[in-house]
Order: sequence, then structure tokens, then C-alpha cells
Amino acid sequence: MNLTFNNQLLRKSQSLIALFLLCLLIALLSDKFLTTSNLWNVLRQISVNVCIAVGMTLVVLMAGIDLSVGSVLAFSGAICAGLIKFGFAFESLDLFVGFTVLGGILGAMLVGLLLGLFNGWVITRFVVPPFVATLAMLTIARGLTMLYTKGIPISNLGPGLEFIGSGWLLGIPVPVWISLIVVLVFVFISRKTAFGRYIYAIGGNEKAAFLSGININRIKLAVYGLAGMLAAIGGVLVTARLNSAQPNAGMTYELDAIAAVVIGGTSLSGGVGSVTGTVIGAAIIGVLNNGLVLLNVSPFWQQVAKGVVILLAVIIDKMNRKEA
Amino acid sequence: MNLTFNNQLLRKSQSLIALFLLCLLIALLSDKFLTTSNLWNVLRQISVNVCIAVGMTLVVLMAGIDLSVGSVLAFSGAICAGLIKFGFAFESLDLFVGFTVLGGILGAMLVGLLLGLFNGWVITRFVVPPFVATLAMLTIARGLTMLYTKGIPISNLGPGLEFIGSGWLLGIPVPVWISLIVVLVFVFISRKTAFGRYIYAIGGNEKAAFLSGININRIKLAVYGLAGMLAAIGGVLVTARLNSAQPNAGMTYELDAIAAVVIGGTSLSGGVGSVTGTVIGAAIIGVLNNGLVLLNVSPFWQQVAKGVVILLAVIIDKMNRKEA
Amino acid sequence: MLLEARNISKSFPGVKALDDVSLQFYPGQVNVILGENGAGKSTLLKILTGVYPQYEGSILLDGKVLRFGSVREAQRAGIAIIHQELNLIPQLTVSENLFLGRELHRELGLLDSTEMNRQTQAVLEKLQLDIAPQTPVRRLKVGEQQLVEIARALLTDAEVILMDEPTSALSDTEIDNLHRIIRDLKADGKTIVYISHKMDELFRIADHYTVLRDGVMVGTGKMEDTTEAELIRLMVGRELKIEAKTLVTQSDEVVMRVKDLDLDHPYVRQRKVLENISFNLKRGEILGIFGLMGAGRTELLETLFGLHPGRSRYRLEIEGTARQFKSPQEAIRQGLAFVTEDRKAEGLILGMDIAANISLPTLSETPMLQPQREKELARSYVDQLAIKTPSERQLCRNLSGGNQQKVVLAKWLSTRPKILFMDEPTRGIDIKAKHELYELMKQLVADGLSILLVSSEIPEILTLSDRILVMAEGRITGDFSVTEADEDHLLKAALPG
Amino acid sequence: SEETKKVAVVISTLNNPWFVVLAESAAENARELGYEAKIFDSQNNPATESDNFENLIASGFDAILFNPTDADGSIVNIMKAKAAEVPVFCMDREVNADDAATSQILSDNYSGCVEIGIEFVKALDGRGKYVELLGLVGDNNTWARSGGFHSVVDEFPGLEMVAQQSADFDRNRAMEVMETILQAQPDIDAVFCGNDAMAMGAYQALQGAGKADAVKVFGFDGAADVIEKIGEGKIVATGMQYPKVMARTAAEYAHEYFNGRREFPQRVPVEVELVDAGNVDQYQE
Ligand SMILES: Nc1ncnc2c1ncn2[C@@H]1O[C@H](COP(=O)(O)OP(=O)(O)OP(=O)(O)O)[C@@H](O)[C@H]1O
Ligand SMILES: Nc1ncnc2c1ncn2[C@@H]1O[C@H](COP(=O)(O)OP(=O)(O)OP(=O)(O)O)[C@@H](O)[C@H]1O
Ligand SMILES: O[C@@H]1[C@H](O)[C@@H](O)CO[C@@H]1O
Ligand SMILES: [Mg+2]
Ligand SMILES: [Mg+2]
Repeated sequence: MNLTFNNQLLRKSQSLIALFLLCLLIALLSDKFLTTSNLWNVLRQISVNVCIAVGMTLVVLMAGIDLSVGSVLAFSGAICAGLIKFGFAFESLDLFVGFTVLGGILGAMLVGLLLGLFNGWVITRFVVPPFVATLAMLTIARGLTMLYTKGIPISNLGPGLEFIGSGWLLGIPVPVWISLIVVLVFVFISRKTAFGRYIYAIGGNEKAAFLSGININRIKLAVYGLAGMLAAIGGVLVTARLNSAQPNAGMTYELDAIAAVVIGGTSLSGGVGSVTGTVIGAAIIGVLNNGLVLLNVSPFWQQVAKGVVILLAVIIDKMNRKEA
Repeated sequence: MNLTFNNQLLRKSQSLIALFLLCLLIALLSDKFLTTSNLWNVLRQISVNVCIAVGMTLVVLMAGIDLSVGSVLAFSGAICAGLIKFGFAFESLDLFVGFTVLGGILGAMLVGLLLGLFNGWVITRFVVPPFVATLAMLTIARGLTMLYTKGIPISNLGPGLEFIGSGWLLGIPVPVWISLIVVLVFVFISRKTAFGRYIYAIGGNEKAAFLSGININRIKLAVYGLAGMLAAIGGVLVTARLNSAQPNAGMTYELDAIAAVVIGGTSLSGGVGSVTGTVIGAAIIGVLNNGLVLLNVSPFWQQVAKGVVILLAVIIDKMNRKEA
Repeated sequence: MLLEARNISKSFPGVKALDDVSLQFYPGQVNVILGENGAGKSTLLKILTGVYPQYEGSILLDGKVLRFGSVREAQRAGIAIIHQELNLIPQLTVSENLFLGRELHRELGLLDSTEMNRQTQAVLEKLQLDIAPQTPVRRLKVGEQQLVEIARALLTDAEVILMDEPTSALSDTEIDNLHRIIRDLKADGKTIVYISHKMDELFRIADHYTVLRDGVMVGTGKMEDTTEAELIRLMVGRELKIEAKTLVTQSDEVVMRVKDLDLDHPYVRQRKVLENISFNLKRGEILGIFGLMGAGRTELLETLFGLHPGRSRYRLEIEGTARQFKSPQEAIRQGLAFVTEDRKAEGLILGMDIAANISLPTLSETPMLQPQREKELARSYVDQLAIKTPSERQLCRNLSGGNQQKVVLAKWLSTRPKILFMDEPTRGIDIKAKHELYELMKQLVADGLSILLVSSEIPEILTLSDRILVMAEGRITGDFSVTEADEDHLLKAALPG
Repeated sequence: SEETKKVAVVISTLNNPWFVVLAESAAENARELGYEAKIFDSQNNPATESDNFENLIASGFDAILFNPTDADGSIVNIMKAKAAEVPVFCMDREVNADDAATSQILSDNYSGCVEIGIEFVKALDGRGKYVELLGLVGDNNTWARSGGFHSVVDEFPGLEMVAQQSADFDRNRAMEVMETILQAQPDIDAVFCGNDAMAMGAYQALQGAGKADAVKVFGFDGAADVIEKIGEGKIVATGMQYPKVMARTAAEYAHEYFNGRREFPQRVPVEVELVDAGNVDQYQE
């Protein structure tokens, strides 16, 4: 009992230490960092990455990867905006369906789920490596977004959606609520349910898991589907924040999500890691982005700094863990 | 003897069949495809990806990955241009060194090598997963490029470099010569030398390779260094072709290179694959890009089509291999 | 050359694997190291071959102190090792594996494949292993791979050859073969260090023994001056009594009926891996399946467990109802369980703890995890099977081989199976754990479980089985009741052709 | 010849709505003039642009309406077309060569931003703190615009640039970066943005922080939503570019080229017009 428990605690506390050090450093250099409004700002800005990265965590725990999340985000965001603004017309049937904001959001989530399930289907049915299957989806979903939007943003989506992007509820920004709920739900799923255990088992040893009677394909399908759905929630958040769906939304977001997962201590070879670790990873990236701008670091240096900090975070983490 | 030989032949012939079918399809739909000038076009256009993808093949054979090649390409390309145009000034020593075209090229290759070695050092010394280490380098090298160029292209590099990008030699475009030499050298290295054998061995079973007395770290270092150097050759080609170094050159080239490697039959989990397979993979992507343009497919549909064809190529490959 | 270890100590976090061990390995002799799982045998060998460059104490070769900083340095000093775990590159060919790390070259640094293939062929012939040098290792079965490992050590011309359980995956014919080669090496004056849990072979081959217990050397001497019972006492710390199986009269109720089972070859069309297999398994019976390496025994169990639905055809009845399994999940639902051959690759999730591994097949009963129930379940098996561990939350990776095997067994027992498949269940397990396992199996069948036991160890098959099937080349070639079976009969039936 | 002529529209990127409009209207104009038209996306990459040129020359296009990725890097590509006797008409962005393209119909980013700079100084009365949001740092329009703006504004020591950050021409990035800048610099007086997408993002951030009235926003492009905001008095000014005019001119030139005209002015500047509260009604549809 003690050993694993301590280990998990330790593992998490490593990333927490990195986060703490980063915060300390920035706070020493800028007195604007530790203000309430800036901290809400950081939390709101990481909410999209948190949603995507939680899905990515499940995928990576299973020793998979999902490169398509950024494009899926863009497509679902566009669908959300399109449904709310234009509804859905079956021209042949001469039927028109209007959508409420909630309808648009659910529609987007459904689309994300379907694209994710398609990833899962290709991966399980044709044994295509996840890297390739989702790389193809990265291109396909981006193309679909361009086709659906004709390359032009869909804007002015009304106050309902705007509230989701920019509103506050009980003193907390709505996007933060949403990402919080996502985190709680998936912490629960990953730690307390058989489904969660299966994800770890598949990542730990797929063959042994299969021989133990786990329906590997079904779990994989579900996980890629969920990753797509979470990307879609990210898409809704981005669209709601701008009150406009941008066709090029979400570009390279997969890299930020994977970085959050890895910095948070989840192993890319599967079986080891946690959703809470990923949240810390996303926070590290968010704080870093925030700090670089607060300190007005030149955009040229920012990229170098970002790369170096990611490296350092992972190396510190590794070294501490080895000693422990 | 026969078993392996046939297998390798088979493996390669799968991708060759996919390439052939694709060519046939395009040739049936467009009579411009099979013209001499168009085929030279295709070969010249894939030459950069071939160089990068050959390096990527070595890395992937070793069960690694290198996401930084696009940025390394940009940085080395900029260095090449900068050296040729401005030389190198040690201000403190009041020393100025001018560079010939060859000097610039060698300088760029050295820079690519060093960045690649840095990747390898981080991966071996700190046991950072290659995905993360090279993701950090992707950001860092892009930042360095921006810093070096100040975000502005370096242009008008003279006829010498231009010849490398656009000249012909013995009836063959110079970039094609260069990629051909790269391919021959690395086919040779991967098949005929102990170093090549060790790359496969590490990808097949790293622990076993270690226990056989192979100096894993040295091989990894060398391979990441070579991958960086090959990216630099790609950078020289891109710069020479445009007679201008672009700060945002090479963006997302890593994805094209990985796609070529995988379509060419190299397994992302290492140990299986070949440089020649990658060349075929690069050709498939090049022909596809060329064909989509010749066939008048709209740019948005092109993205969808590209994703679908990559999926199909990998799936066909998988299915044939299973039956065989 | 005389290889000597002086005052060697080695610690891993939380474990003192070796504690001030001093011993000598003599040239021209087979020096065995005995000890329970986790006693420190492999650790010692790894120190001697440069795998662990950090240790206390010193190594002497012919009186000269050496310190190996890497595997390569030990190789250069003339020390070769066959590791306990298979260490081959599956994608490379036999020849490529044999020469890995010490390739032969032609001019210009080119690999000399022709010469390497020639030498490979020669050493394979010496081992009477009928495979082409260019066969990829992944195509070989475990036993053949172990022979390739042996071939690799033979090829080096080393003066000292360390063999860590080289016979764990070999059947008797191959073991005899290996022993013949070892005798040749001995005659050449080479120093052989040998580890095995198979007591009978030790008395056939060894000259000198050393016993380790919990990292401490507890005894050493000449084989001719000792007895099996004495060695066991040294290893285990007490006497072990081997009980012969008391024949229980079982019911005649057939729990599993297999008829006309065929399995196609995965690559070669028209070829069959298994053909025309029919047999019955009764309640409370242990049905042994004997065969030489590659006879198809593993594949038979796999097919019945739903692993090859695409290429198999059979009629199967479980307790009188016709069944076809398309996945292990379906097989498990009908009361089957499968202790697989390779516990690390197929049996366990090494990065998970004992409790999580045990509960894995039964989790689907409820969507929510029940940590308390899971813990109690694990606790009960840790007690019942005497799994040596500080806690049921210990990661399986940190357990010794025997204890890992017990966790696999516990996992399957927790599904309350009617029929248990066991494929080489005692491979690499020390003698004490083995006997505990035997006792357990007897108790389980007494409670009404039926067991299909695949084993390459004739004594094991003979002690445990009520009835024995023999397989050769994918067919059943013999069917004996335990009273009529003996070593000769079994071997004769197992020979192909 | 009798066959319908084929016109290629090679566009620097379709990843930005402004260019989508430019490309679509160029293609539409060409079609209205009776030609076949196809759009090629260079993905902001002169090397991809090279591929596009080679491929379209090989497949027999007769003219190119061209929006280059780079002033220098694109010259080689035009020269290839020239060698194949395919006329090239540049739109919006120029190339640094007078003997390459048949004609260049250009939006003068630098001068446009000089105008904005003048308006900026006026609006702030020559003193105050401001923020600049740059476009993609590797893009030449980014620097042309920044350069034009600073050529004026830097003459006024009372104007202090307290932050200069890139937001990649992207609305979402601009909003996030602006949100963060406002934490560090709560009392700024103005923001200059390298395009209108960023101006919208910055405006949204200011609005969210309740500072939309206190901070003056300047953009560039003349995008519809920014024009609307200028009409409402919420954004101060933008530089109106005329993508549709440039597209039409380029298409018409190609048409005339096919009909035999060979003499074209090398540079046809399409002026960037300053839009502010004073003249915004002329631009609202
Ligand atoms: N890399 C390691 N990290 C931590 N503990 C280890 C490691 N390797 C071995 N041990 C521990 O050291 C002890 C000795 O292990 P070793 O492998 O030498 O046993 P062995 O005698 O070879 O057993 P077996 O018969 O099961 O092969 C065991 O308690 C084992 O758990
Ligand atoms: N990877 C493979 N490639 C080709 N043939 C195979 C492969 N695996 C198994 N076979 C075929 O299946 C037959 C049975 O192999 P299997 O491993 O089931 O034998 P076994 O009796 O269980 O032997 P072991 O004691 O080694 O487990 C072999 O003779 C071989 O022809
Ligand atoms: O003005 C346009 C766009 O607004 C832009 O985003 C970049 O460059 C252009 O020329
Ligand atoms: Mg051992
Ligand atoms: Mg077997």
C-alpha cells in the first residue's frame, strides 16, 4: 500500500515543485503575477488546453497518441457556430432545423466524438499506428473545417455562447468551471472505475490485458472517442471566448496538450501517469506563457525560453524521481 | 536466406505497388503527369523531404522520433545564407571571416549536426523521451532562427548557391543529385555497416543490444546528429532553391518526413524498415501532392484527400503484409 | 581460467541482493550456483559480466584484479554470458544476432555476411539446431531462441562461459544436447558457471556447487560430496518433502470435450499447425500434455482460449453445451482460465500492483472499482498461496519470478474457473515454490477444478497428471493413463515422424 | 487558341480569411471573364509555392494571379513562370524585382501604416503608453506594417511602447496576449495591431477587462467587423486594403494580356485608405 501510494504522491509532487519554482521565479520578477485577476486569467487561458490534455492523457496512458485534437477542435468549433447561426438544412427534404446554444454545443460534442471514434476505428480495425491514423485525421479534419467554413470565420453567435466563453458564475469564470468539471469527471473515471483501470492495464501490457478478458478494441474506441469529444469541448470554449469560430483555430494545440501530459509525469510508453499530473503540466505551460508576456520577453526569445523550460521541467522531474 | 530476402522484397513491393497504383490513377486522369518535365518536377520537389526522411528513418528504426527537423532545417538554412552573405564577425577580436558557398554549406551542416547532437545528448544523458526532447528543440531552433534572421528573410545569395537549388548537371537537377547521393550513402550505411546493424538492433530490443556490448548512447548520439545534419542539407536545398533563407521555412516538415517513413513500411516502434522504403514513401507523398494539383482538386479538398490517401496507403500495406 | 569473486556486495533500493559473497569458479569444471528465486544468482553473474559496473568487492581472473566498466570490457576479457531472460533482437536474423556487437568485417568496414553466415551454420549444426542462419529470430519459438542464446556464447571462444538458467525453456532432448556440448567445453579447459532450478540435471552435469540464500553464500563444495536433500536444505533452510500424488478417484463427468480441432498456419497457406485433435477433460482431472519444443501445445491452449478465431475450426463442449470462443473474454465467461507460458509478456502487468493484477479479469462485474474488496481478495491469495511480499500493493515488477507466477495463478483462481490451462507453470521457479505450487494444484483438483497442464518436464508431468496426452507436430500421438506412462513411452511418442 | 484559357490563383495562405477573400475574388473575376480558374495554396511557404509554380506550369496554365509568400524568396518562382512564358500578376504583396512579374498590383502596407501612425499620434496627442501586437514574426507584412507605424510614432518621445508581443495575426492569440499584457500594464492608452483579426481579439480582451473605453485600438485591413466597431466608436481606425479591387485588376490584366496587350505598368499601387469615425460611413455596407 504505502509504496505505490507514496510513489504516486511523489510523482505528482515533482511536477508540483517545478510549477512552484516557476511561479516563484515569475513572482520575483513581476509583482503583477500573483494578483487575483492575473491568476484567474491564467486559469481561464489554460482551460482549453486542460480539456484537450485530459483526453490526451487517457490516450497516452494507453500508449497511444492523438495528433488530430487541434483540427478536431477547429471542426467542432465551426460546427457549433454553424449550427447556432445557420441551423441545419436538409435541402432535399425541404426541412430546416434551428439550434439553440445548447443544441449547438451538443452537436459539436457529437461531431468530436464521431471523429474520435473514427480514429479509434481505424486504429483497432486496421491496426494502423495511432500516430499515423491521427496524423491523417489532423489533415482531414482541417480540410473539413475549411470546406465547412469556406475558410471564413463564423461570427456573432449571440450572448448565450458568449456567456460560456467570457461569463462568470459564482465568482469563477465559466471556462474554468467547465475545465474543472472535466477534470473531476476524468479523475474519477481514471481512478475509480473499471474502465479507467483497463486504460492503465492496456498501456501497461496490452497482451496481458487482452488475455485477462478485456475487450481492448472497445476500450480503445471509447478512449479515442472521448479524446475527440474533449477536443470538441475545447472547440466550443475557443469559439465561445471569441464569439466566433476561426477556421484556423487549434493549430499545433496537439503539441501543447502532449507537452502538458508529459510534463505532468505521464509516460509516452503508457501505463504510468495521471490526469491530475496533466493538470499540473498544463498549469506549468500556462504560467510560462503568461510569465513570458508579463515580463515582456521579446517574441524571438520566447520560443527559445519555452523550449528550454519544457526540457528543464522534464529533466528535473526525471532526476528527482531517480533519486527517490 | 530466402525467407528474409523475399520478405524484404515483399515489404518494399507493397509500397511500390501503392506508388504504382497512384501513378496509374493520376496518369489516367491527367495526360500532363507522365511528361518528362513533370517527372523531374516531382523528383526535385521531393528531394528535400527525402533528405529529412532518410535521417528520420534512422531515428525511427531506433524507436525514436525527431520532431525538430523542420526547425533545424530553417536554422541551418538561415546560417548557410547568413554565412555566405555576411560572413562571420568576431567583433571582440576585430576578426571577420568571409565564407564561400561551400563554406556556408559546410557551416550549415555543422550547425545541423550540433543541434542534432544536442537532441541526442538530452535523450541519452537525461533519459528524456525523444518526443519531448525534440519537441523542445522544435521550439528552440525556431526561436534561434527568428533571433538570427530577426524574422526577415536573407536573400540574394549569389549564383553559386542558386546553381545548387535550380541547376542541372548531366541532365539531372542538382537537388536530385544531392538527394540521390544521400540515399545511396545511407542505404549503404544502414545495410552494410555495423553501425547500421546496431541501429536496427537498438530499435528491435534496446536492452538486448546493450547486453551485447553495443554502446547504445554513442549510437543514439550519432543518429540524432546525422538526422540534424540531413535536416541541414534539406535547409541548404530549400535556401538554394529560393536563393533566400526564410525564417519560417520547414514548418510541419517533420510530419511529411514521418509520413514518408511510415508509408515506406518502417515501424514507429523500431527495428523494422528501410531507407529505400522511405524513398518510396516520399515519392508517394510527392506524387500525391503533384497529382492533386494536376487534377485540379480544390485546396480544401486536397487536405481531405491527402489524409485519406495516407490512411489508405498504410492500410493497404498492412493488409497485404498480413496475408503474405 | 580461474574466476574468483571476493567480498562482493550489491544493493538495490530496499534490497541487499548480495552480501559479502566470496567464491571461486574452477577451469575445466561446471560450477553451479543454486538458490531460491531472488537469492541473488543473476545479480552475481551480471556483476561478473560488466552489466552492473557499481558494486563492492573485487573480481579476479587468474589472480588478476579486474573491474568491468561495461559489457564490452568483460567480453574482451574472455567472459561470455547467457542471460536468464532472452536477449535477442526479434527482427534480426539468427546470424545477425549471433554476431551482434562483434561483427566480422571485410575491407572498408563492410560487414562480411558470408563468413558470419558460414560460422553461424557451423555452430547451429553443433547444437543440432535445424534452422537457417537467415531466419529472423521472431520466427523462432522460445526454446529455439534459448538455443540461439547458447550458440552466441559458444561462438565467442570465451574462456569463461556463464549460463543463467539456459535450460528453462528446453525439453529433455535439447538439454542432453547442451550437456554434451558443455562436456566438450570442459574438456577444452573452459570455466563453466551454471544456474538451474532443475535438480536432476545438476547432478548429471555439475562438478562444483555454491548455494546462495538471501544474498549470502551458505555453502560450497564438490557435487560428489553432497545430496539433493542436502542442497535443498541449504537453499530453503529446511527439509522439503516431496509427496507423490495420491490418486483420487474422480468422477466420470466430462467438463470439456474437444473434437476435430484444426489450426491453420499463420503464414503458409494449406499448412496446419494443429490437426485433428480430439480429447476429453474430466472434472477433477489433471490432464498432462507432453511434447517436444514446437509440438503445438501452446497453440492448442491458445486456440481453445479464443485466441485464434480466424484460423481455427473445432467442436467444443463445455459441460455439455457447444461453444465457440472468439476472444479470451468469452472463454473466461464460460469458466476457462489460462496461466500462460510467459508470465512477463503475457501474464502480468508488471507496472501494476499485486491486487490490481489479481482483480483484472473480474473487474467487469461492476463498473466501479471496489478497492476494499480488491484488497481483501488479494490478501486472501497472498496468504493462501504464500506470496512473499511486503504488501498486496507491491508492484509486480519488484517480485521474484516464483512469486510473480503465483500472482498469475491467483489472478486466474479469482475468476473461480471450472477449467484451468497451465502452460509450463514452473518454468524458472525454485524448488520450494514449485512444491508449493504442486500442493496447491492437488488441492484445487480435489475441490473439483480440472486442469490441462502443458509441461516439458517429464518428472513434473508424471507426478501431477492423471492422464497424459503426447503431441508431436500438431497431432496427438499418445494417450496414457498415469499408471502406464513412463519416461520412455512419453519420449517415444513425442518424437516426430 | 480555341480552348478556354486557364488561370491559376497562387495564394500565400488560405489559413487566414483575408487571403481567402483575395483568392476567391481573383478566381471569381477570372471565371466571369470566361476563363477556367484554380486556387493554389502556398501555405505561407515559398518552397511550397515553388512546387505550385512548377506543377501549374507543367499542367499548362496560361496566367498566374499571384499573391507571393515573400518579397525575395518568390522571385525565383516568378522567373520560372517567365521562362515558360506564363505572365504573372502580383496581388497585394510585392516582390523586390522589376523584371519578373508582368505587373504588380500592390497594397502599400508601409505607407498605409504611416497613415495609421499619424492618426495614432493625433488620437493620443503625442503622449501616452501603448502596446503593439505584431503578426507572425517570420512574415514580411509584419515588419512592413510595424516599420511604417514606428517611422512616425518613434518621432514622439511622449509615446512609450510598454509591450511589444506577437499574436501571429490570430484573433484568439491576440485576445490571450492582450489579457495578459493588461495584467502587467493596466493603464495603457492605446494598442496598435498588425491586422484586424488581432484588433478584434485585443478589443475583446479590453472589453472583458472593462477597459474598452479607455484604450484606443488601431488595426489594419478593413475587415467588416472592425469597420462595424469603428462605426460604433469602439475601434479608432484601420487601414482599408482593397483585396477585391486588387483581385479584379489582376484578373482584368490577365484578360487583356490574352487579348494581346503586352505593356503593363510594373507597379500599380492600390492605396490603403485610412478609415476612422470621420469617414467610416463610406465603408459600411
Ligand atoms: N534491477 C533491480 N532493481 C531492484 N531490485 C532488483 C533488481 N534486480 C534484482 N533485484 C532484486 O535483487 C534480488 C536478487 O535478484 P536476482 O535476479 O539476482 O535473483 P536470482 O537468484 O537470479 O532469482 P531467480 O531464480 O528468480 O532468477 C531480488 O530480491 C530482486 O528482487
Ligand atoms: N511465430 C511462428 N512462426 C512460424 N511458425 C510458428 C510460429 N509460432 C508457432 N509456429 C508453429 O507452431 C508450431 C507449434 O508451436 P508452439 O509454440 O505452440 O509449440 P509448443 O509445443 O507449445 O512448444 P513450446 O514448448 O516451445 O511452447 C510450431 O511447430 C511452428 O510450426
Ligand atoms: O493584411 C493581410 C492580413 O490581414 C494578414 O493577416 C497578413 O497579411 C495581409 O496582407
Ligand atoms: Mg536469476
Ligand atoms: Mg509452448
